[in-house]
Amino acid sequence: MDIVFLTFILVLSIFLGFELISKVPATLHTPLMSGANAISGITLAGAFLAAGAGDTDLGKWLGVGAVTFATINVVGGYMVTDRMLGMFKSKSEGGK
Amino acid sequence: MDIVFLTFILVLSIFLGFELISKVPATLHTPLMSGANAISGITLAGAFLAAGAGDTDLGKWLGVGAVTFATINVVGGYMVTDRMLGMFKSKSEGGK
Amino acid sequence: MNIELIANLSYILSAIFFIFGLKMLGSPATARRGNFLSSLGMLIAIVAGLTSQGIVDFKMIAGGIFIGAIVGSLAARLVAMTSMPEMVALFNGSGGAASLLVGWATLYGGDVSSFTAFTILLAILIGGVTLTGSLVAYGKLSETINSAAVVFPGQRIVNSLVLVGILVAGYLFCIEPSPNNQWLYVTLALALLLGIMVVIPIGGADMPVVISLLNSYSGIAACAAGFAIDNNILIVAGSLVGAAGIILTNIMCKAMNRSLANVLFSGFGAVKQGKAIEGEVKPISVEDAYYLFEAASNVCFVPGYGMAVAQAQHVVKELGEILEKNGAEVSFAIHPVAGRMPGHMNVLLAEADVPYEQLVEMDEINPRIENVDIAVVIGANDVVNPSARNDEDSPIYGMPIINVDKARTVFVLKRSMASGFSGVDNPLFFGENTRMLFGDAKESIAGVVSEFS
Amino acid sequence: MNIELIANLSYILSAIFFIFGLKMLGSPATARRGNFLSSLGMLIAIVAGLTSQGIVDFKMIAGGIFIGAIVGSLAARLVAMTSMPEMVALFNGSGGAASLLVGWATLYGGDVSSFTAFTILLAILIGGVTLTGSLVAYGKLSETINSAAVVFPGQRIVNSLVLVGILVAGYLFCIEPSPNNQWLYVTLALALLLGIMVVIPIGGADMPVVISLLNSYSGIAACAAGFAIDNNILIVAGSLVGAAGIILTNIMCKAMNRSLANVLFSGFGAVKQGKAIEGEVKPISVEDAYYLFEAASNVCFVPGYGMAVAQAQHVVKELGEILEKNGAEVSFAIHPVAGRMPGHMNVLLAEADVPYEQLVEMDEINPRIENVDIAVVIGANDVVNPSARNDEDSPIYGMPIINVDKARTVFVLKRSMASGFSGVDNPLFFGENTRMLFGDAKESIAGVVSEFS
Ligand SMILES: NC(=O)c1ccc[n+]([C@@H]2O[C@H](COP(=O)([O-])OP(=O)(O)OC[C@H]3O[C@@H](n4cnc5c(N)ncnc54)[C@H](OP(=O)(O)O)[C@@H]3O)[C@@H](O)[C@H]2O)c1
Ligand SMILES: NC(=O)c1ccc[n+]([C@@H]2O[C@H](COP(=O)([O-])OP(=O)(O)OC[C@H]3O[C@@H](n4cnc5c(N)ncnc54)[C@H](OP(=O)(O)O)[C@@H]3O)[C@@H](O)[C@H]2O)c1
Repeated sequence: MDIVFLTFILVLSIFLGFELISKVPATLHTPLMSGANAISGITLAGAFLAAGAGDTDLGKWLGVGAVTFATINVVGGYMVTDRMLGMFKSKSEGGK
Repeated sequence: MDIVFLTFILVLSIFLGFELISKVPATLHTPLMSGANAISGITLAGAFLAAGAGDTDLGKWLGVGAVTFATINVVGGYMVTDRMLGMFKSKSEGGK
Repeated sequence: MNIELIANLSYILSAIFFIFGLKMLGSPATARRGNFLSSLGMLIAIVAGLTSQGIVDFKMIAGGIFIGAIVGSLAARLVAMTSMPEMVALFNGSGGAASLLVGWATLYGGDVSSFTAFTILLAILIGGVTLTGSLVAYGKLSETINSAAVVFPGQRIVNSLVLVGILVAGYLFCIEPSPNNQWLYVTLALALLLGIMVVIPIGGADMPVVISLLNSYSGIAACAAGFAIDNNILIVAGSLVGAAGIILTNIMCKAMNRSLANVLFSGFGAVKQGKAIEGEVKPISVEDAYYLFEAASNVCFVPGYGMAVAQAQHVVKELGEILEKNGAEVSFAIHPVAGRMPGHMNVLLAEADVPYEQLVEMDEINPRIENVDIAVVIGANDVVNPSARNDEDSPIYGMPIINVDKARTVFVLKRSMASGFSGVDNPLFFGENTRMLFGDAKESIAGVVSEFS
Repeated sequence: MNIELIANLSYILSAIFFIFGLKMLGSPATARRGNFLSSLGMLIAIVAGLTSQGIVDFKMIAGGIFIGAIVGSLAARLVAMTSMPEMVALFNGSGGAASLLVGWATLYGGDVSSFTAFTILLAILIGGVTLTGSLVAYGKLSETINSAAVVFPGQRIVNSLVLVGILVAGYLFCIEPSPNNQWLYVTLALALLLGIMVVIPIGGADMPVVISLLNSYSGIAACAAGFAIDNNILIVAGSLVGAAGIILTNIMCKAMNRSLANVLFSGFGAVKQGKAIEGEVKPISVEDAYYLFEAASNVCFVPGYGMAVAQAQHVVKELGEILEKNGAEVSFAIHPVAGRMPGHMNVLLAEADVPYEQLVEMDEINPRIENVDIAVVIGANDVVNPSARNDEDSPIYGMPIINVDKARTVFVLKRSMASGFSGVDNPLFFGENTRMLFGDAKESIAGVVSEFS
């Protein structure tokens, strides 16, 4: 049964994704790119299991490596996106 | 666990619903109304269980009643929507 | 179990169909195919549902489907476009009946947990309210019962009592859920009563709000049922419907600049006298109207509920074509809540083969209304009432309207000086540039048309 | 189990945050908060993930997170806005590395079903390709390696061999999945190789396409992982990312009027000579340019990759303000694929505090380009190349461009007559109304500015 639920979730979120993303204006495509990239760091959630559950040392180290890289992706991605978006100013705020 | 999955599906489809519906133009609001109404006849899928599984006679009859009404809703709803939409013509087809 | 899996996978398929269906409703060009897709999705879901285990006897189900299909299709065939709102109300009602019965019947499916009992209760409650509520709505829309808002002293109290009663009975039922628990019937009866009580104080023209609200509730009920028998498709479809209902309700309320609460509880449209306005009314004969039409180079039709009553859409289309041949620019301005249903006028004009490119929305027409030589108000009233713009203490103040009073000339086609649904008098009729063309809209227009030929 | 439930519920929460985050990216005004929300969602998901059972030692994880956070934040802080594309490439690469390692490590988490093995393989493959592919992309964008497309005879054959190798090795691995199965390492090595092989034949300016494609793949990989360890949030987030990547890729390809296949396989931009065009080039001095600016009442800046190279955005902004003070109407026309990333120019101008109301898109400006007195092309080339409109057999024929050649006067700021990324010569430079202002864009503009003061 799980597989059914998961597929359902997959289908729904694919549709949702397309609806949402297609609304993002061209101005914001670079932030969108880096933002989406940051989200893809969600593998982190998976990495923990690997890092923690690994019985052998090698397994552990691989997991830790995964955690490290994923964190770079997440932290870096979000911060850089935030930096970019911080620069978008409308006329009103433009002054300062 | 099931409850989790179901909630997930609920959340996703609520968002999806809002994204989709808010794109429907005013011109089509009546068909949208009757169309959505027809979809709500989905309870039919549930009705079967009731009608079939009912151990007692009363249960059965209630189920059958449910099936009947739900079918009215579904069939009627879709057909009337189709009839309305069939009338929307663009300039090009307008002639015929 | 395996058939179970297949059923579930086909639920996914039907969900996809529903989604695409709604997506395609986004444009008139694809809408029809969209509706077809969505009905396919429904078919798939139904077949999948039939395969679900534990169904003992298909004969009765087949019977039910058969009868339902006949009734539904006949109704859908025979209904006149002008009485579409009533029809939708009826279908909505039968949907309510269905969910009520489903809930009830599920009780006989063996003993149930109290969470399930709760969802069952929800199904029964919403179902019941939807059923009677929709019936009352039907009555008011078809004017088989007094379409005015019925308000009587102590109404609030009665309703609150009913509500309390439902809560108590519902609770007593949930603690020991079984078909033999008498509280079930109390709840049921009260739900049916509530449906009536909440709708009678609402004016006829506000019924669309009621209907779409009830519709979104039935969506919610479906979700609840989905949780009860953990069934995905019920949840997906239910929430799609719920969303649709809520969005439509909002749109209507916005377009009337009234809060949902105001629509539901204020008894709006009950008091039918508005304060009188001085100024003289200038009637015009069909013939004189003809001369002006003859000369006009930019004509804008503003249809309202009256066009539906008069069934004037076809002659209007005809006149439109004649005027175009005559070199005039012709458009149809549609107010979001003109008529008795959102998009009501669009459907009627579509029936009369008016291409949808010719229909313009309120926000489009208002900026360029000054360039309109003749604004022809066909049985519209509230949606063109200037006091919504000017008169602070008018009950419809703040409702966005089509500013026909700013057009060079305004023809108002109606049978009398009677006020519209809101019961507010309309200064437009006394305007400098307004000419009243009294009589049934259809006849008046037909008259003008015959003048042309 | 109970903690498990909580974790799952918080996954739902984080999904909601991601969704709202993306929704708010819909407008520059709310975008920043949106990004913040989505990062909150990520935080929740991570914390929830940490609580998931079976994690034996948190120290190492903490260490990993710590290092990662430091590196990530430093990188994000220090990168110059102009080298954003490279940065994104690097982050994407580390994402790839992560999913590769996750897949690999999961093998040590006890024995796995072959469906799981398949998803693991997927994670490793996509991860590997993303890793090396992104690194090459980084190299090309930062021009640490030859940014031109590298094509050599038999490339196709080699690539196909690698692919076949991967399939075989992958299959052999799947049938008996275990960390000791040597085929794992073969697959891994080949995946890394493939990443390099597929990206080197692609020209530097096409890297954004590659990156967003790889990004959408990593989304898909996340979904796969989600199925493997049945985890909802991986699936939801994964498919959101996948959608984003695919949509961006499409947009870019459309804006270049090239098919994805063409971008990936054609070795476009490898042949750097286009056919010469006769006509004379009219250089202009900064001083003369100044006089014309002085007189202009409608100026439109058209930035391109060159502005990024020259880091000229700030002086450009300055000039813009001066001209506005001088009574001219100033706008910035942004081509969808100007620069090296979709929206690249928008970011740079935003950095220079240009309010986004002043930025107009290609489709907006083209209709009214005739009214522009001076179109200032700042280091743009392909995106303003008229042969995309006129010259059937130009490699970029059909690519929608900004029609600066139709403006009254065109200033082209670049350092030489060199062609742009596409390697196609640009007739614009020889146009009647074109003046070439040679030199580094920043210096040229600065020159004009100083003339004003
Ligand atoms: N559309 C929706 O979704 C929706 C939802 C909620 C509320 N409402 C409400 O419904 C109302 C709609 O406004 P509306 O202007 O369309 O209609 P209206 O305000 O109800 O006025 C209709 C007018 O048509 C005239 N009429 C009736 N039969 C006629 C006939 N045979 N020939 C010519 N004229 C005829 C009536 O005047 P005579 O009797 O003098 O002929 C009446 O003044 C608004 O108050 C709106 O708030 C609509
Ligand atoms: N943005 C995207 O997402 C994306 C995606 C895929 C492909 N592309 C491709 O990238 C290209 C973008 O076109 P583009 O017009 O923006 O850039 P371009 O065509 O690459 O031309 C850039 C121009 O800037 C000039 N330049 C470089 N450094 C300069 C400096 N310091 N000062 C002044 N000028 C300088 C160069 O001429 P000199 O060397 O003579 O100075 C060059 O002609 C298109 O071919 C597009 O298809 C973009």
